[in-house]
Amino acid sequence: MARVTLLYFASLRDAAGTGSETLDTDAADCAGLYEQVRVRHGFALPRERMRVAVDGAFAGWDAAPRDGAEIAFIPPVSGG
Amino acid sequence: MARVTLLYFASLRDAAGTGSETLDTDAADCAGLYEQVRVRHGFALPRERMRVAVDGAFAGWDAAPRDGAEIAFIPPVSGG
Amino acid sequence: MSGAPASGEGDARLFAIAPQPFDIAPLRAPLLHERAGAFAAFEGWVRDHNDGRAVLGLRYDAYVELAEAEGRRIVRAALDRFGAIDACCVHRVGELAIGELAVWVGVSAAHRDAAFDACRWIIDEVKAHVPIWKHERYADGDADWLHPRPADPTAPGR
Amino acid sequence: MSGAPASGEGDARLFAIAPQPFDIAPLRAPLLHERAGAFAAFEGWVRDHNDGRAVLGLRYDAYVELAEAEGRRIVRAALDRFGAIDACCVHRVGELAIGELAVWVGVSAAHRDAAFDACRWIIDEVKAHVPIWKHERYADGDADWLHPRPADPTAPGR
Repeated sequence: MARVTLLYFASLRDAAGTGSETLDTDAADCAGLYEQVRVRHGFALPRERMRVAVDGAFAGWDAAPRDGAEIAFIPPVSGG
Repeated sequence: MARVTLLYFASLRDAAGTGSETLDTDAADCAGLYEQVRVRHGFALPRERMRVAVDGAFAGWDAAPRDGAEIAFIPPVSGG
Repeated sequence: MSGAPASGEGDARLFAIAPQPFDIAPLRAPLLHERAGAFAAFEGWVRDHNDGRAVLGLRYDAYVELAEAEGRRIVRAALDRFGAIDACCVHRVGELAIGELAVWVGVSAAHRDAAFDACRWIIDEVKAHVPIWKHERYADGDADWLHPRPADPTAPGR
Repeated sequence: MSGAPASGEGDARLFAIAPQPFDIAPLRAPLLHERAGAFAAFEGWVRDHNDGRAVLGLRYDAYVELAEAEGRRIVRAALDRFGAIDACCVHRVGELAIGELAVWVGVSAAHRDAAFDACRWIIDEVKAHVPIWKHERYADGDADWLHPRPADPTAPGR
């Protein structure tokens, strides 16, 4: 188990009702972790349209959630 | 004969020593008129690199110098 | 009144997220180097419509830490790629009204090719990669986050 | 302090020759229409070098009447050609020091493609066709009018 802090933005923040949460996860990688929270919060966006960032830098979906990590799921961006 | 006012800019103004002059010409067209003043003032630019404007609008070299016309010989431009 | 990045902080001045309206003049002035002959700028403003719908206003959300890191990477890459002299980009977040400035990009270069190309590349890259999200409120009462698909021809801001 | 064209004079506000330094802000402000989402601008500044020679300063001469007619034709054509919303171009004449603003172009459009493309097209056309001439004074004591050949790869301002 790893205790991680998750950051939510835009439609994910609305769906989760919060901009961040701390949880214990047994997911082997960030892909599995996203599936867990996607089901729990009812996120509409499939993982294929998302990116993931760990501790403020883009990361691969195969990265393992480390204890104390800050993990952000990045929906398709729309700045500009 | 037509009495025309000629306008000189940039290197032509320097070579002619004036920005404008009025003269009587028997040139059949603006091309012939440019040759006359080019020889007289020693303009370095051949007609092929110039454009001509009559009364504030670009014109063809075959335009005849009308009495009272304002004719400008336009060297290659370098604004911007 | 200014969310502008201060000069002389290295890469920090290349890109910033501004939570409040910002002035363009202090962003443009440091880009006027004596060897620069050309300057190109882009401004994105909040339009009164998007994709055929009347827009009342919008809100931008950002992952500020990552957005600033990504933005600085993009601006630095543009300077290298196009041989531009200097550049700066600032993007607003928070609530914006119609006509408000959402994003500003300025690029100075010796010649205009590099200035235009780098400016265009920066705004394209920022729109494609920097973690900022737009939430639009429409005149019909609807409101939504925009999460465009990469190849969507109706994607906002094209 | 301003050679800016006033708004509401039809084509006259599209292009102007400015015999004195001019402010950009009053040129940019009228272009901020509510349906415009994008704004692109170009500025040409006096560089401290050209084609490898150190430049001390320069002077622009213009055939003002024809330059303004040609400039307005170009800006109007750009609006039509690229579907831009509004645009303005002002070009300085007279003596300019290093770092002074020589030319400004601003274009507003619904989307950034039209804004960038029209802005680039306007400055290219102005440089190619508007009867304005640059006289450069060099650090080596020489000075000359620039009368570039059309296909000259060392032509100024590329």
